[in-house]
Amino acid sequence: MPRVMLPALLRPLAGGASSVETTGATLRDVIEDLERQHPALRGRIIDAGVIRPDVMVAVDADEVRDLDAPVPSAGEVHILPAIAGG
Amino acid sequence: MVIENKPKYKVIGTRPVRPDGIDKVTGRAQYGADIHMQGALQGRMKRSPHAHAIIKNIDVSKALALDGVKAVVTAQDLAGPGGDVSTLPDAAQNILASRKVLYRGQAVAAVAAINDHIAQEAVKLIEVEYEVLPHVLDVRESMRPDAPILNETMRTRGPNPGDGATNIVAHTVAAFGDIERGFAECDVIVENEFSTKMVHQGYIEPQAATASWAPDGQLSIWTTTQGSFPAREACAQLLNHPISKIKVTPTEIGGGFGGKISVYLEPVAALLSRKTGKPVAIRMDRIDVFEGTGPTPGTSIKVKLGATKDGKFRAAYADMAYENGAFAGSAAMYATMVITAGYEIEHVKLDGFDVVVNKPRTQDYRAPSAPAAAFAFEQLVDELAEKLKLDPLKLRLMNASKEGSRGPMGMPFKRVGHEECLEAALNSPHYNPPLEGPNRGRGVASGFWFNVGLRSSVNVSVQPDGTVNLNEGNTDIGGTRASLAMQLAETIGVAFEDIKPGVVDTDSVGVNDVTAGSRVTFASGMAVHEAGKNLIKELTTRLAPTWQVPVEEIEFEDGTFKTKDGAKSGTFKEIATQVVGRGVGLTVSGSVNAGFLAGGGFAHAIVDVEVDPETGKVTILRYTAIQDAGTAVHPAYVEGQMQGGAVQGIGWAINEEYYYDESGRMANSSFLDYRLPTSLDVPMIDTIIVEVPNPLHPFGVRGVGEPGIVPPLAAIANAVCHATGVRQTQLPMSPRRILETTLGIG
Amino acid sequence: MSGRTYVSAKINGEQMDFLCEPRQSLLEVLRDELGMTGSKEGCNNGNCGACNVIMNGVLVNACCVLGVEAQGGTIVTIEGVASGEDLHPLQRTFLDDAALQCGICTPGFIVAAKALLDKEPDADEARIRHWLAGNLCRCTGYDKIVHAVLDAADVMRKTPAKV
Amino acid sequence: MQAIEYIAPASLAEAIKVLAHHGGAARALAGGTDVIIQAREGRRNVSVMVDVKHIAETTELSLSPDGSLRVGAATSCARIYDNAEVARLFPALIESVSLIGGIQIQSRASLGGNLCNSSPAADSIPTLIALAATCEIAGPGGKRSVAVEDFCTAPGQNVLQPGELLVALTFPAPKPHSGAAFERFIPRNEMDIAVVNAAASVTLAADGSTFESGRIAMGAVAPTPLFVKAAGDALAGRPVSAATIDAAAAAASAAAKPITDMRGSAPQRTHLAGVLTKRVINKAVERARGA
Repeated sequence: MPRVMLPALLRPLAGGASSVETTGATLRDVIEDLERQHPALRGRIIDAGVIRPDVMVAVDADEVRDLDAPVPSAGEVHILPAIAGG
Repeated sequence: MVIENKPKYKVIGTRPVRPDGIDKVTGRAQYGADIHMQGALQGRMKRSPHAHAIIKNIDVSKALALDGVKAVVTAQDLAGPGGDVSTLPDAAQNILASRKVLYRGQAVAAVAAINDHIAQEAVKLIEVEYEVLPHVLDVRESMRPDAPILNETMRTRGPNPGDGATNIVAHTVAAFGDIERGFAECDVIVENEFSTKMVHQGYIEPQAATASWAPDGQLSIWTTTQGSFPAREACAQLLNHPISKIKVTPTEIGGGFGGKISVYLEPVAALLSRKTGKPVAIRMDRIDVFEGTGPTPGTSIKVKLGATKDGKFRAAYADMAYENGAFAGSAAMYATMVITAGYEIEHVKLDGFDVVVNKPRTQDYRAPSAPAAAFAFEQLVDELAEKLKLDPLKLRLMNASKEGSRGPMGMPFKRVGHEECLEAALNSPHYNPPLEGPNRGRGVASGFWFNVGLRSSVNVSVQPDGTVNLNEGNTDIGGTRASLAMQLAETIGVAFEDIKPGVVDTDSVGVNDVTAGSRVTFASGMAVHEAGKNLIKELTTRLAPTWQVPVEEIEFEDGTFKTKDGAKSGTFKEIATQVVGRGVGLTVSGSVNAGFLAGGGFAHAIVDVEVDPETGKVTILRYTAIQDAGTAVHPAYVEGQMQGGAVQGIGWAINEEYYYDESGRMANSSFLDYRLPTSLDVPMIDTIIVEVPNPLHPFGVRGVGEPGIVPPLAAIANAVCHATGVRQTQLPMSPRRILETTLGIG
Repeated sequence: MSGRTYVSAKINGEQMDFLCEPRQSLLEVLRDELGMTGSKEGCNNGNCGACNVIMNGVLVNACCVLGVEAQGGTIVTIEGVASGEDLHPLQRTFLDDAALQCGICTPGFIVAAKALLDKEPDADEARIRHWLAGNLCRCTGYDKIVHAVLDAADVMRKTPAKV
Repeated sequence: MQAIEYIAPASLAEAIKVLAHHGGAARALAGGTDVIIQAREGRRNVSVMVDVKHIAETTELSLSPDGSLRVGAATSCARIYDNAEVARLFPALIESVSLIGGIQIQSRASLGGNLCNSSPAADSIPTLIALAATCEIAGPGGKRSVAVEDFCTAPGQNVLQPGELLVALTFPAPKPHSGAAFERFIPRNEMDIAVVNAAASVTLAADGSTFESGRIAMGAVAPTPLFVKAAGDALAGRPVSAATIDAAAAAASAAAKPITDMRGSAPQRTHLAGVLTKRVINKAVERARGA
């Protein structure tokens, strides 16, 4: 059961939860399940079929942009705001 | 100092002279203001004298009537007939205000004239009628419900948006574990409130842009930017002009440090060029730079840190308010992502408040948000070390983040070098002999910055003599032409001198994100590596018929093509000459999206100071910078980044600040009174490069540009505290401030 | 009364004649009238040294000199520091010692350091730091610049300048 | 910058004529390190610049056999500190002129310019006052002399009338058993405007045990550089001791009427006035004993 860790900004859209248990073997499945559980999150992570440019997603320690990337059943999916630098 | 056995590289790790060097030591290199086009007009911006005011009317008639003036533009021109700047409303207002000015120095109009002197006279003749409003400069004051509101439509992003207008842009919360339980488990708790002032990147070259709008709508822009592609995109949106009709050529750039990402002059020069039919150049002067570009936020940070008596950090809390300047930003959000990154702490809660104030719109500055956060947090670590009677480096080492530690964003770190930096510091020649003498103190501090990846694209073409041209799209500020050419040379097994790198315009290479976030040597390095591999593959394919062997029979190793049986072989240069020579040209490319997270980098500082007890002046006696560079591609240029970051940090710690008068005017907008460190103010900066290869990069590279500025503010504050016995909670630690805190004078 | 004035000066060894307005600084004249953009504008008020030139044998900020004051004088700019293909030892050591990053301050530093070493070939670190305090660099932290000047002094002492 | 006219007279008489003709719109141009910048930044209204560097009287630097010194108003700081004999006899003056801006500024900036710019924080003026220097002024009505302490009248203002030109500064020969010193406090180590500066000149009894007289001056603590007579009086006739010097420093602090601005706070400046006064007196005593 992959667990999705949500940033503070998105928690109100998931009923205040900081993490959500999901089902799915790929990132796409996991996020679709997340959106099924919390429809308010639709469009906030994936938009037009891809990860939004202002969002970064990591599966455990690895950042992932490919929605077909596998997610281990004990994995953690981190949804984070994008960063840049000087 | 090499921590792990790294592969034996031939080019990486050497110190060749940068390809752009000769032009820079002879005065040939062309920077933003050096673009002189035939018949070009000179532009100047008209700026607000008020910190907060409604624009009632702008009368440009007298300016237009002045001999030699060719055009005047205002925000109306930016929107254009039927135009739409709604995609970047804040950027549009920041470039040319239409309704309200939100800070002194905000541009409201621009002129183009036959020379700069006339343009300046014309600016004075533009009459702007203002209704002056009360202003707010302090971040905590601006958060109060009775503060003057900058933007009536603003509501706080975050858990508690509230109903009314506010200056709080966003409230970011990061929470892990159970903060109350965490503090309850602590034997020692330290807490304090810290504040830092707005500071400027202080690049020596003022912004300059030249635009030429051709009758067919082709717009060419030459500008001193950290990102030609983002600049092109911003111009397209602000001018409502197709991106395909805009070409941005990045000039040499005289420093940026994050301050030359946003556009200021480019769209305005373009409008003036369209209006006049001539090229228009606009150059900022130093006051324009201080008042009208993007410094980095002042902050107010309350921190609390608790540990068990054996020194294990258990809980940390921070309430961090960061100025965004006049428009919404995300500096405090960054701060929540870095403030506790250096340590394993189970229970953490962080509140970040991004807040607008009547100051210039802030921008990134080298590891944005991290130095101020470290200034606060690393002083508490120092205080804990004192209370627990532990060595401050060993206390840090005991708690340091490592591979698998959860960072403040919740996800685990990959291989990082924090522990290795701390060990290097502990074993350094600087740290071991104790500091002698009265009024002296030694301080240490750690710092972290992410480094980012993002998108890079390069083109590589083989010349008839077997040498290779490398065209990249990232502005080279600190020597990236060299560091990329070295990575390509390593990949294809040729000498550094056989690669000719160049930075090209936006029409000539695929998309590249900004030169920022310490990303170019990292991410463009990955693109270069990919292009190199593509080049080998293509050469192999072309070589096979020449050698009359199947492609699979050809191997490339150590810079040499050879058949598996060893019968035929040739170096890259020999084969490239043979295959391309007089034959068909060969160009390949490499393009990557290296993502946001590029591995992260840790830096550390050891600093010795002496404080004059009568005048409060802090002298830096000795400074050692320690940093994990992953793999140091060009060690001398890595040292240069560490030394430059250290001295910027010294300036920030001791003297630099935006000093505002009561009217909301920056009173010290010159290099006379905004005190960058001079050569006489700093010692030699010793460096220790730690190399813990980054698993995300083919050569183990980490971004090295940013982390070096994170520790010095706190390290110096810790040193001053040890010299004087007084903890410094406010920056800058100017002589005035030191006298106030040590002798109570003030 | 803003007519243009005729000025004749020896710049980098060549007699040059030009017209300029009295209000134009020497820096503006060099950059805008003569196309010599090696001297840079960082502050335009004498506080950064990016526009340093040697005028009548002494180091000056070209932004603090009127172009008309050059009349009859001699000026050396960064463009005149190398002789043909031979770089000045300072130019060589700035490259070899990685003493530049963005490079905008480099012409000013090289001209200033040349003025020092011409006058005081044995300048030590303290003297170099003092002499260069009027030149701001934001990239390097000065460490490698000071090393480059020390190294150039060493080279110059060992190999007397060609006539 | 507004359009200007540039005139480079070759004689003092011609310069006076030109200045008188243009009145308040004209300004003498020596090193230009203040006036060019002020005109460019619109801080001074100047439409005629009269270059006074081609005049014999304004560019001389001459030391009389008796040790008195005459410095033409347009003589650059670098020419002053490069003169070994002047440096030996007037170390406080050298301390001042070595601190005005960086090397690039010192090669142009002049003593006369620093005085005529009349900044309350000017780095040469306290030294000129402590050394009892006199201004030689020429104008359409002839020549006159003014003591330096009477020259500045307000920030940026002085006693020069339209048409008048500061020609030279003259310094009496240092007395036996005398010494002088100047010190400035700035946040950096160069390139700053003084937070406070101070100069002291002392004459000791032959055995070095008592002060015969002293002159103390300070900058950046009042609208004009300040001659603190009371501080000098606190030295005269007293033994050379920490107590005497502390009393003089206290008198200097008491005389300071500073403001708070971006360069320093009023309490900081009052405190520094005492600290610097003490330091310069001690240094001056050391020099007097060596003289």
